[in-house]
Amino acid sequence: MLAEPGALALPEVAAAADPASRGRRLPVFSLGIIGLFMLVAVLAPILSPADPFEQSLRNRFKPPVWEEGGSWKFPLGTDRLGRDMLSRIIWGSRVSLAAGVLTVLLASAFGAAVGLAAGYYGGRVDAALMRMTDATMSFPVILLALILAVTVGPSFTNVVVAIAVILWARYARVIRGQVLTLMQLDFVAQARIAGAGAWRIITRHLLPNTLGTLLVLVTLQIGYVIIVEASLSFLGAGIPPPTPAWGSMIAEGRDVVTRAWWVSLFPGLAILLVVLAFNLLGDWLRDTFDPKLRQL
Amino acid sequence: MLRFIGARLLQSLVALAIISVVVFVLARTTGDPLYLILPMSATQEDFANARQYLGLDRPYVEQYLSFVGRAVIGDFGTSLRARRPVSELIRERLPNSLKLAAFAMGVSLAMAFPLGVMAAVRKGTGLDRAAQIISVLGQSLPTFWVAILLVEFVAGRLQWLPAAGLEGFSSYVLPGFTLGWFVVAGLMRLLRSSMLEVLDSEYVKLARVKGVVEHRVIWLHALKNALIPVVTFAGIYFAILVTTAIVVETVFAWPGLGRLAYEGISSRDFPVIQAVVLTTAAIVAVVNLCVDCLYAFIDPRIRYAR
Amino acid sequence: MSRPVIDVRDLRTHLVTGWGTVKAVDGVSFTVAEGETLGLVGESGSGKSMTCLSLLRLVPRPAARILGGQILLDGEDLLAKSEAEMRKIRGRRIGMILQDPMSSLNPVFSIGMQVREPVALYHGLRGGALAARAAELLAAVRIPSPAERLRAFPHQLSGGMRQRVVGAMAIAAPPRLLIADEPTTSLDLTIQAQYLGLLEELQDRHRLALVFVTHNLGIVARICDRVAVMYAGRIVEMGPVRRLFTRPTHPYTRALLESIPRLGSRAARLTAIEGQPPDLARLAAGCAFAPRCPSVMERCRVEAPPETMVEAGHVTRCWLEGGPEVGAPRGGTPA
Amino acid sequence: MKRARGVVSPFLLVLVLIGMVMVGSGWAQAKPELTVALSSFSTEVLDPALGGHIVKYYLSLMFDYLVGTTPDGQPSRDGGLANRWENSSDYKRWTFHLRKGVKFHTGDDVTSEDVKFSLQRAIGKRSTTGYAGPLRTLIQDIETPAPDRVVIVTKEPTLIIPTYLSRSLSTEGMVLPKKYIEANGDDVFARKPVGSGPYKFVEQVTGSHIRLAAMDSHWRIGTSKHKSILFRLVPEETTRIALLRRGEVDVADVSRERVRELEREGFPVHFRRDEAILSMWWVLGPDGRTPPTKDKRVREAMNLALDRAEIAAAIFAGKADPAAVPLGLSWSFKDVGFKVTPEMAYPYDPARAKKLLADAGLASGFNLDVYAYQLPGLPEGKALAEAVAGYWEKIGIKTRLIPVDYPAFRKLWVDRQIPGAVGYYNIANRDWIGAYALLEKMAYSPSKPNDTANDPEIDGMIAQVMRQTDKEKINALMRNIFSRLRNEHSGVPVVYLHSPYATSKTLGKWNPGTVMYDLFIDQLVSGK
Repeated sequence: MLAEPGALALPEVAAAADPASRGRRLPVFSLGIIGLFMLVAVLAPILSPADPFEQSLRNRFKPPVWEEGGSWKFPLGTDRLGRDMLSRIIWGSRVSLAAGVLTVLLASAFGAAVGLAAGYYGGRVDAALMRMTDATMSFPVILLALILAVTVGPSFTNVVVAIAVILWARYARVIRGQVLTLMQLDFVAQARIAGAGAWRIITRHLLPNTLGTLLVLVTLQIGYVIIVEASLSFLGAGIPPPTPAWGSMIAEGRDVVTRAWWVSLFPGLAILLVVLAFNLLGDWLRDTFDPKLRQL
Repeated sequence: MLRFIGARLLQSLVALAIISVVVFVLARTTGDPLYLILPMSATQEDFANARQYLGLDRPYVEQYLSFVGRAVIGDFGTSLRARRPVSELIRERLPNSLKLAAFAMGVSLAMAFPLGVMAAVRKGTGLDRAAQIISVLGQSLPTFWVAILLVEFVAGRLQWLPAAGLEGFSSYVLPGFTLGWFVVAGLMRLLRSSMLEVLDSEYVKLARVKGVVEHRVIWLHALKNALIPVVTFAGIYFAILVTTAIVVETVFAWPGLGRLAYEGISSRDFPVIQAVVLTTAAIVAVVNLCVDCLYAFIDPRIRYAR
Repeated sequence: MSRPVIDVRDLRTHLVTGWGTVKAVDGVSFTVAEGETLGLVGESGSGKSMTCLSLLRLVPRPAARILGGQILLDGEDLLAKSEAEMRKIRGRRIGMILQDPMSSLNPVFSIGMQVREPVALYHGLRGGALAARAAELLAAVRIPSPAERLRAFPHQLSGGMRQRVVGAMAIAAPPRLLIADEPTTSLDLTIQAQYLGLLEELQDRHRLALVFVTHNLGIVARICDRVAVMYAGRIVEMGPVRRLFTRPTHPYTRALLESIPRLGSRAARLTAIEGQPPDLARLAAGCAFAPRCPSVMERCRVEAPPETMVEAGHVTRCWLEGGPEVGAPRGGTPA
Repeated sequence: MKRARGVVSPFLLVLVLIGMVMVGSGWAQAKPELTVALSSFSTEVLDPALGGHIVKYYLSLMFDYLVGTTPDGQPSRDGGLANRWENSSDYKRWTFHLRKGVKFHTGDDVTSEDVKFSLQRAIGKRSTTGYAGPLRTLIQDIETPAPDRVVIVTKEPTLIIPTYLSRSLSTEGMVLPKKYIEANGDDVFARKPVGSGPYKFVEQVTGSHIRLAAMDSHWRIGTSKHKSILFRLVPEETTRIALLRRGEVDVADVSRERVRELEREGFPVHFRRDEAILSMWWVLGPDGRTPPTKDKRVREAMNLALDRAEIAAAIFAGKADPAAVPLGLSWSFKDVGFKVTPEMAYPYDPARAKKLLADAGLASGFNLDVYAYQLPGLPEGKALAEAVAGYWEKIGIKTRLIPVDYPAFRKLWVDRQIPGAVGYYNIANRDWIGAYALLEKMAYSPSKPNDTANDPEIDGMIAQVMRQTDKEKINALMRNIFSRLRNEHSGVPVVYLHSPYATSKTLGKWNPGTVMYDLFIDQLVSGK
């Protein structure tokens, strides 16, 4: 459930490119799925056959259309409150993708900033920032989300903040590692000689070089965030009802896993596909961008 | 080497100090525990008595200092809900968490190593494809879903294994597997890629040139080098296992630290929340330290570089 | 001459890659007698290393496969052997020294462990005797205070020292044939000279047949008895060093020799060979050197030249027969 | 020439080992221990004085009450230590005659001194039991004229003393060992409790289980059928059901959702019928009701908008019956002779609801916050909130669902920070004195924080009941209070909940009873 944490700065193992995975062809499969889900998220109002919030208790737990008792009105069946599963999955894509992307952007922005600062200034700044990073990394994300859910009440922003607060530490460590290696290279010294200030060096020289790594990390983590959101919903601290979000939909269906299997199966498949797609894309990006990053 | 351990210990203590402040504040934001302990009919006077009795009326700074002062010597105060010393609760629950995490780690290592190495050795074959599928599946399924499916079918319907409880070895299997499942995915992928690189190296070629038998080349010459990145991540994964077992503990009714934290939060039990977070942070710090030592042990370049 | 230690006949090893099938070794034949040193020369990608690996049947799985020909070691054809039998030959009867000393030794194991491993494997020694034998081997390659060095780790030794350790392991059996794949390329000159001296000493002591792969003609002139020039997976010219350096017949050999700067002759600019090394995946018909050959003829582009005997022990693969009439090459030993 | 055949590594052996274990081990469950799996232990305390009322189901096995109760809530002479009790003519002196020969687990005799000590401790400052407050104000003195006789003197005439000290309400009536507690102190008692009940404490691992061992014989149940009882905490329902199927558990609380599935598999399911009323209410502002729910028509409209039959069938799988009276604890209706007439039942009439809203000038609806949370015994909490909000949306009320957990809602409710918002609770059903005590908290303005009615007329009636000793007059007052609550639509009663408990197929007959928070496990294990 908690997948790929970022790498630490590791001694260089000779990076003989692995020809098979460097294949030139784009990861058609993953880009296709991600594109499809982006499309579904954007066109949700048009694609969704019914209003995801509209309840009709009479139609609760209707099976999917191909099962006996199913109907085309609810192609993928209905949930406990008789809401159409297909519409909720379509609208859910908007929520889950937004949660994934937002969290990861927030985390990578803050993490990269800390990483760049720590790597560039080094010394006490680096030590202080790194201790903060260590502290955050050992703080359990689930507990933080629970505490936030209990104090301020579960909400979309809470979930994003809670996960981002823990995730940034991983970015900080990876980016710092990269910056340390970049610092040894001559072009940073060159820039200093040319009189560039810290801000210019960081933004013009260091940041562009870490963008590749950031992009890899970002894609790998989006899937992971969606998974963590699902676990939070299970504990009652995820994105709150009635908002359709895949994670909470699975959690809602957990008690009727035998009777109404479709309530948690379809959102689960949706999560599986998206996370699979992002992980494969992340792998491909990593292999093309920077094989040494293989450790991610 | 000792200087290196000393520095790391100091760093961990600083991190723990930061966490103690953060968790002290966060715990108090969860609300007022008395609403749960005092019955509906409690008057303001009852609230005042209880607050004074439990020491919650003292200023925050004083509460923090007494919390940290006693925490250092292992006394985390008394649980507001269970009215028992928190250290006693931790002593009851921590071994269960560690045992489960260790078992899960064992299971995942036992699965990740052979699969990871063979996927690298037999790159591009069916085994490699299967290993990659397992690896991505591992990271795409929410843990609680895997847990519930296992309980419902393996324990409930097939009745192969106990669904919950802590009796013998067999009650470790399902929770351990659920918890370890995503670690298998992560470690296998990592081991495969690092093995691929090591197998391309000159010293592996030289070993073969020397006529060393193939499985010794793979499981000794190559593997020990491929271990380096894996050991680092094993540390991180173990820390994750301990700190996020809540979901597995909930489904498998496993009385671990995660469950204690969950109960602590829902009943606004500050001392318990503080104690659990500090304990898990300490475990993470210790595990990372062991990993670094193991790391130095495996890679002599590190051992003499410090 | 008694039977050669190694007799390679029409060896063909092809490589299946993403960009088509590469004829890395396309019909190579040569022999090396006991105590004799054959130089294998050619630009990178000419098939030198792949030829050596083929001798040990250690071509990279699953891309490369040895398609045909024979490799006779003391009369036994290695291509017919099973993998288990082949493993008994590697190291015991054919030793090899790789190019980059920095990565030839396993960084996480001590020198002792890595040296003791082949000795235990070949001679079945244990404990004290094993340690003693390992120390003797290091001494044989003139490594000071060998006992202490055994406890050290690779990253604590200099490049030269490490290459000596690899050399010690290579002669642990000692083997019948020793293959040295550009062992001195990454060493600086003084260490290089010492290492070559050491190799010659080992060769004499153990009557080794030696295949020395290099692109440095200077080294060839110094230690090789015969030399084979490889281009695009084939031997285009082979013969005694003295003869090839004075009367090269193949245009490629002559071009290689002319591209070496001579002391004392500042006149001519160095003639570089035009064009690019051939793409082994898409070799045109005819002679592979044709596109870059200064004296190319119509026939060269159409038909691949056979191997012709210029003189006893000196063969070439070129339609110009007895060598072009163009001005004789300037003799003299390279720097 | 293929490469070396497959490489068998040591690790594969471990995998085989795990496989083997998967096949073994479904060993039969030894019967001497009765195992009860529950979804939550709530306060999980062992000391009755510390919020023990919620965990009576295991405390009642370790301790005896001064006054016993039958499973359906009536006082009983052979369920408690007092086998006879009578009151003085002015209803201010209550004399209890204690049973002879009853011993604590430590062997000490149970005497009137213990009863006095226990009662004083239950109403002391440290106690957080359910009804310590009213008893503290009522009890003037406790006399112990003889080792087997206790007299409780009250400041005012009252009828409630026997019931307040009985098993039907909270834990004030539990008799604790004076010598043991005074010798070892409260903390030791809280960890290793001693009582005089049929089972003695063995061990507790918080968050996991509590194990009790049977005494050789006990006056309440004779020699027990089971040597020990194990209460196991199993939060996830799927796991509880799996344990039941594997025979590892004899009793398990299950959700209404899965009752049909279990009954089909032949597991006997026992119900505690009408165990609780699911009642919703509008949170009051600092000085009473706030518009728009200040207008009686709006309150009625919101009641008419709900299809209670559909909710009972859909949300509670048919294991619930529509309710008509807000805070209407039905077990007390018989005692006070209150009959729920058909007209009282709210019909499902969204059209009339819309008309009422229009009459109240709210044709375009209004904004309403509905708080959503789970509760022990109400896993369907959030689903209910969503369903009810859905119904109100249909009559034009713009609802906003605010998910919190119960403690957070209770703080907002009691501090009156969210006037007009809707909350709910599955209020445990109880007899008339218990109902009176509940109304005295949730429908009585002077009791300030928990009030939900703010109705002066009801306040007057409740005050009278307190001082009334004529049962008939009390009944009339109670009937009027219920009618008033219904006519004023001072809350939204939804359904009466039936809580199912599934048991293993081999378990004997068992009536989980209808007493608040108690499962009467002693009936199940009784040797009589």
